[in-house]
Amino acid sequence: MVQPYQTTPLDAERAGFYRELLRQMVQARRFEEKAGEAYAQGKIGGFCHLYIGQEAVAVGALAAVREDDYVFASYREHAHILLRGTSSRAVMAELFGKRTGCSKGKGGSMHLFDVERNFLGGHGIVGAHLPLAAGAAFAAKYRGTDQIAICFFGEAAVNIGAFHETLNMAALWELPVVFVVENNRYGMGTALERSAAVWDVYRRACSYDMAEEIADGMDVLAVNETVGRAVERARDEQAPTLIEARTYRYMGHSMADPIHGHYRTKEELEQQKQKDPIEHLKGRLLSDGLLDEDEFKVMDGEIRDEMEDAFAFADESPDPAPEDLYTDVYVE
Amino acid sequence: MVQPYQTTPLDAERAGFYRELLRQMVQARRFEEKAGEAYAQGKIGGFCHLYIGQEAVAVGALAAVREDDYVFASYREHAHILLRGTSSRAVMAELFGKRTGCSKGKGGSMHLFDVERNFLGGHGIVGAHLPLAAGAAFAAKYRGTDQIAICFFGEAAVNIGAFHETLNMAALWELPVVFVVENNRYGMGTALERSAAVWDVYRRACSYDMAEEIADGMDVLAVNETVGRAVERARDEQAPTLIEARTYRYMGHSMADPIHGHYRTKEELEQQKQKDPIEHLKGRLLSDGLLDEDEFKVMDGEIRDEMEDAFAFADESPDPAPEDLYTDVYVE
Amino acid sequence: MATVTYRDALNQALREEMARDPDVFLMGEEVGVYQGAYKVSRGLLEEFGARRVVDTPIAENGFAGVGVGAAMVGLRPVIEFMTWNFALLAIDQVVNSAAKMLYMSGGQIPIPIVFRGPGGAALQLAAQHSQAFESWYAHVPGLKVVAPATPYDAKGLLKSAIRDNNPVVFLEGEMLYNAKGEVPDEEYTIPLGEADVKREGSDVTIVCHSKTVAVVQKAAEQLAAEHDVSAEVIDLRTIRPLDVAAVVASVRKTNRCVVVEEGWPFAGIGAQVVDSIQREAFDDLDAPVLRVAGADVPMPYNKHLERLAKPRPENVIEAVRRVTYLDGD
Amino acid sequence: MATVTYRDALNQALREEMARDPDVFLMGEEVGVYQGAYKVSRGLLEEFGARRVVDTPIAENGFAGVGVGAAMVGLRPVIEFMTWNFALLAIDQVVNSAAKMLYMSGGQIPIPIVFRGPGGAALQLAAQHSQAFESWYAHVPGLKVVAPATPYDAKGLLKSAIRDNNPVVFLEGEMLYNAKGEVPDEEYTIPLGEADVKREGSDVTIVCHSKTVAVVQKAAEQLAAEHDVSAEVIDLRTIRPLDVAAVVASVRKTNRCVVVEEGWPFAGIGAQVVDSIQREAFDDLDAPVLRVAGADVPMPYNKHLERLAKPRPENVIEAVRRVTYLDGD
Ligand SMILES: Cc1ncc(C[n+]2csc(CCOP(=O)(O)OP(=O)(O)O)c2C)c(N)n1
Ligand SMILES: Cc1ncc(C[n+]2csc(CCOP(=O)(O)OP(=O)(O)O)c2C)c(N)n1
Ligand SMILES: [Mg+2]
Ligand SMILES: [Mg+2]
Repeated sequence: MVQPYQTTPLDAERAGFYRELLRQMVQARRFEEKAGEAYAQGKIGGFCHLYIGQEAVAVGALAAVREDDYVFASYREHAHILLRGTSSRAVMAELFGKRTGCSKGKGGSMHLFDVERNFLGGHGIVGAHLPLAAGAAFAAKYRGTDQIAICFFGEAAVNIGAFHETLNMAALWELPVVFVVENNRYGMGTALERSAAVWDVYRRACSYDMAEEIADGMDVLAVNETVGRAVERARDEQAPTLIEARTYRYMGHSMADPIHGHYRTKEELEQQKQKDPIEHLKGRLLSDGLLDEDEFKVMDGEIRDEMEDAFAFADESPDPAPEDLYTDVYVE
Repeated sequence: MVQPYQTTPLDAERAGFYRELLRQMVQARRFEEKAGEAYAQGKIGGFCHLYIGQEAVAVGALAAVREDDYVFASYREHAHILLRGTSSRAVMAELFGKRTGCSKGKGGSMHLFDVERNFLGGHGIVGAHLPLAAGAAFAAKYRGTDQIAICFFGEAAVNIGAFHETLNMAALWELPVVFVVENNRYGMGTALERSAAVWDVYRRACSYDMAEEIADGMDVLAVNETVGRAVERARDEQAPTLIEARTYRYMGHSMADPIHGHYRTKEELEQQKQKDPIEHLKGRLLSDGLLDEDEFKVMDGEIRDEMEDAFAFADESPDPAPEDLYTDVYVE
Repeated sequence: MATVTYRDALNQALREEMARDPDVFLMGEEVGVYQGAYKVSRGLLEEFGARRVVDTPIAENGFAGVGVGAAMVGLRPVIEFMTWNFALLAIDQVVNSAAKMLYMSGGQIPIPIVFRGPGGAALQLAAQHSQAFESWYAHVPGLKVVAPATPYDAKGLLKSAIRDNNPVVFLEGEMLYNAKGEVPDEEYTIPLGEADVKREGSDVTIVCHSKTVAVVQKAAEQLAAEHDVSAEVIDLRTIRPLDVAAVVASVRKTNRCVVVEEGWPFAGIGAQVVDSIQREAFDDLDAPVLRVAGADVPMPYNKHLERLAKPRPENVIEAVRRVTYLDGD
Repeated sequence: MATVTYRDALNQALREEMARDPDVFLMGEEVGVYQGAYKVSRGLLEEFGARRVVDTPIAENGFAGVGVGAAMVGLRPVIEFMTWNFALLAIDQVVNSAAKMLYMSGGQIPIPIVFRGPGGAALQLAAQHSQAFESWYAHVPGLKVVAPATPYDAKGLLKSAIRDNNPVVFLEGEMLYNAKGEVPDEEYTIPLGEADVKREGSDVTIVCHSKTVAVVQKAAEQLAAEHDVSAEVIDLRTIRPLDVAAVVASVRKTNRCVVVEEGWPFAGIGAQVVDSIQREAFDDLDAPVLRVAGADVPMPYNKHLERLAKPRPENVIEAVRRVTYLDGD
C-alpha cells in the first residue's frame, strides 16, 4: 500500500535540503510551462511530453544518486536532465532544435543527452532503454566501480518484453540498477487497469525475486527515501530494485494530445491536482516555519527569470548548419 | 512443491485409459528412437529435437483436451502431433522432407502442421508461438465457441519478452488458454539456474495474477490431472493457467548436440532415467494387476511395427517436385 | 464523389469491411477508447464494440502474434501499429510467423491479416520515429506491401488488403492523413499489384509512391512550366508485388527514368526499380536511371535539417534535368 | 602461414582482441559453458573467465540492449547472436539504439559494438532458420556491415570490427565455419570497406560476398575451362560501406557484370550494386547487369528444394553466358 500522505513535522536540520528539493520541483515545472508556451508558439515541434505533476519523482529520485551514476529516461525527460545540472539553456535550445542544444539540435525533446553529466537519454521506443540502463550497470560491475544506473519509465512500459528480459537479467546477474516506474496511471489514453493484468505495478518484481518498493510519487521526500534505499542496495549489495512511484500527469500525453477527454475526466484531473507535489512540500515547509512566502516568491522569481533567459537563448541560437545533416552518422 | 511420486493404487475402472496413456508414451518414444536412427543414417537433416524422457508431459496434457481445441508447440513437437492423431507415416515423411509429409516436406522436424486436427505447429523461434496460441484462444472467445488453446514450450522460453507480453494479455483479456512449460532443466546447454532469476518457473504467473500449477512431469497421471484442471478453468471460466511440468530430456538438445558434457554430467542423466515416465506407469499397472508383461510386449511390438512401416513409407515416398519450390508462397 | 481526407478514407474502408465481414476485427494501441492515435479508427469502438475494436497493452510483438494466431484459425485481423517504427519490435512475428506460415505448413495455413499504420517521417519526430520501412518488408516473400498516396487509393487498397488471404503490410503516410481527395460514394476496391499513372508524359518517367507522389507531382508541374519537360508520374501504390510492366512500358516510351522514395537509399525500393528497368529495358534507356531518396542519415530533429533529409521537388527536378541531359552529366 | 578453419580464425580474432583490450567482452547464448553453439567461442570462457564471456538467457532484445548500454559507457561488447535469424527480436536495439545513438546525441555517444553470428541458410533448417539479412542491415545508416568469405578475411575483418568505434553487423556464414584457408601467423587486420579481387579476369565481373564467393569461384573455373570466359571475381567483404570504386573499376574493364547473393532478390544487395554500376558506368556496360539471388521464397526444408533455392554455379554460368551474349538474350 502507498504510505499515507506524510504530515509529521520536518527535520529542521535538513531545511536546506528540503528547500533545494522544492526549488528543483519548481524549476522543473517552470521549465515545462515555458516549453509548453514555446510549443504553442510553434518554436518547438514534434512530440513534446511535459512532466507537470510528476516532479516529485525525478527530483526525489535524482537527489538520491551520485554525479557519477548513470541516468536513463524515456521521452518524458526534460526534468531529469535539468536535475543532472544541464543548463536550462542547453535543454531549451535542444527543444528548439538549435545547435546550442544538448544534442546539437539533432535529438529534440525525446532525445536529450549530456554525457558529461552521465545523463544518457532520452529514448523514444517504450521499454528500449531498460536494457541500456542494465548495460551501464553491467559496465560498472565489470569495471569494479561502485557506480549504479537508474532508469525511469512509465507504468505502461512494464507490459513490454524488454521490461521482462531486462529485469530477469538484472536480478540474475545482480546488477547495480534501480528501476523507477513513474506510474501516472495512463499510457497515452490507456488506463493501467486496461493494459496490465496486475494493477500494483511493483508486484511485477515477484517474477525475478527482485526487491520491490512503492512510494507516494506526489511526495518528494517519500520518493527520496525509497530511492535512497534502493540506491544503497544497488551500490552496496549489487541488488536491483523495482520501485513504483504513484504520480499523475496534469497535461496531455504530449503537447499534441488532449488533456482530458475520452480516457479521463476533468474532475479526476482536478481532484489529482489537489495533491500537487510542489504545493504539498511548500505547505509543509511553510507550516513548519522552514520557509516563508517571500522567500518562495524570490526563488520562484529567479527560476522564472532563468526560464525567460533559456527561452531567449534558445530562440536566438543558430540552427545547425546544413552540413550538419551528414555529421555524427559515423565516428572515426 | 512437486507432489511426491504417486504410488497409491490405481483406479481399476480406468485401466483402459491408463493403458492408452502408456501406449501413447511408448508410441512417442518408439517414434523418436526411429527418428534418431533415421537421422544417423542421414535420412533426416537439419535440426531434429527428440522428446525422449518427456513423454508424460505431452501425453498427459493432450489427453485432457478435446479434438477441436487448438494445440501449439515448439520445435520439439513430434510427440505432440502424433498425439493429435496425425499418422506416424505423415510425421516421419515430413522429417524425411517428403511430399507425403504433414507439411509436404517444406516444414521439416521443426514445422509440423496438421490443420485438420488443430495441430498448429511446430515453431522455431523460442517464445514466438505463445502469442499465436493466445491468438487462437482469442478467436475462440471472439466466436463464442468453447474451444481452448494449449501451448507447449521449454523452461528457457520464459525469459523472453514474448512470454511476458502474452501472459499479460491472456490474463488481462481472460483468454481460454493453457500454457505448459516443459521444464527439462536445460535450454540447450544452459541450466535453468543460470538463465532465470526465479527457479520455480510456475511462480512467474504472479506477475499476471494468473492461475499457476506445478506437476511432476515424469508422472503422466499427475500431468493429466493438472492440465485437466487448467483446461476446465480455461473452458468454463475463461481463465488462463501457467503450468510447470518438471521433466527431463534424455538426448542432446538436438541430434547435432552432445547428450552430456560441459553442461550436465552422465551421472545426472543416468539418475534421471531412473524416474522414466514409461517405466513408472508400466510398473504401477503391472503391480496393480492392470497389465501383464505379455500384453505390454504385444503392444510394444505393434508400435515397433508401426514405426518400421512409417520409416519405410517415408523412405519410399517421393520428394516434392522442383516446381513445389515456388508454390505456397501466396494463396489466392 | 465526396472530398474526404486520407484518414477518413481509411476509416471508411475499415468501417465498410467490418460491417461486411464479422471475422474482421481491429486491434492495436489506442484504437478504441482513445479513437486512434491518429484517429483513423474514430468511431469504430462505438459502432462495433470492444469485441471487435481491441485496445492492447504496449506489446507490439505480443499483439502482432495474437493477430497471426487469430488469422491461423480463420479470423481476419487488422493490426494497427501506432507507427511502423514500433513494428520493429514485432518484425519477427510479421516475417517469421505471418509471411512463412503458409509455406512452412505446406500450404495448409493462410494468414489473412493486415498490418497497418503510419510510416515514414512526419514533422520533427527525430531518428527513432521517422523511418520508412518499405524496402525491408518488400524484401520478404510471403508478404504483400502497399503504400497508397491518395484518399482514393487508400480506401480502395485497404479494402482489397483486408479481403486478401495473404499477410499485407499496409504503410500509410503519417503526413498524408490530412490530405484531401475525391472518393466515390459507391463501393469500390483497387486490386493490389497495380501501379497508377498519376500524370501522363513523354520525356521522362518518374516512379514514386506514398508521400513522394505529391513531391513528384509538384516537380512535374514545374518541369512542364519552367523546363519544358513532360514527365510521366507513376505511383507504384503496391510495392510488392511490384508492377514492373507498368514501369517498363513507360520507360520504353520516355527512355529516361528517375525513381523517388522517402526511405534510405541503400538497397531501397529505388534500387529494385532500377534493377528491373535496366534488365528489362536496357536498350531503351538513353541515360542511367537516377534516384532521389531520403538522406542517408538517421532523421534529425531540427526542422531545417529534416527538410533537407526528405526528397523535395528541387531534388526531383535536378535529377530529371540530369537524365534528360539538360544539365551536364 | 597456418591452415585454419573459418571458425578458428574467428576464435583467434576474438582471443587476440580480448587479450589486447580489457574492455572487450563477449556476450550471448551458449558462448561460455557450452563453448558456443557453433564453437566459435571455444576455450574463451576458460581463458578469460565468466566476467568477460557471458552466457545469457534467451532474450535477444534484452542482451543486445545490455551490450549497447555497456558500449554507451565505453566498453566494447561483442554480442553473439546464436544465428542472425533470432536477431529479428533484437533489431530494434540494433537499429534504434545502436545505429542512431551517435546521431541523436549530437555526436556525444559512439557505440563501439560488434553484433556477430552466423547468417544465411545452413542445411535443411527450413524457413525460420535460413535467412540472409545483409540487405536489411546495409539499408541502415549508422551501421557497418561485414560478411567475410574466407578464414583470412574473417579474422582480419573481425579484428577491425572490434576496434571500430561504430556498431558493426558481422555476418558469418553458417556453412563456412568448417571452410579452411591460410591465415598468417603474425597479427594483421583488414580495413572495413575494401572489396577484394578474388580472381582476376577480363570478360565479365562477378560480384559476390560470403558463401556465394565459393559458388562464384567454382563457376569462374568452369567458365574458363569450358566456356572460354575470363571472369573477374570481386568479393565485397564489407557490404556497408560498399566499395563501389572497386566494382566500377572492374566493370569499366570487363563491360559486363553479374551480381550474386544468397539473400532474397527484392531490394537485395544485388539491386544496390546494379544501381551503383548503371549510374557510374552506364556507358561502359555492354549488357544489362544480371543478378543471381536466392529463390524468392521462404526456405524449404526438403534438401533438393533447398539446393534449388540457393545460388549454384550453374546459375552463375547461365547469367554470365547471357551477359556475354553467348546465349540468346
Ligand atoms: C514500443 C512503442 N510502442 C508505442 C509507442 C508510442 N507511445 C509513446 S509513449 C506511449 C505511452 C507510454 O506510457 P507510459 O509508459 O505509461 O509513460 P508515460 O507517457 O505515461 O510517461 C506510447 C504508446 C512507443 N513510443 N514505443
Ligand atoms: C529467439 C531464439 N533464440 C535462440 C534460439 C536457439 N534455440 C533453439 S532451442 C533453444 C533452447 C530452448 O530451450 P527450452 O526453451 O528450455 O526448450 P527445450 O529445447 O529444452 O525443449 C535455443 C537457445 C531460438 N530458436 N530462438
Ligand atoms: Mg504512464
Ligand atoms: Mg528446456
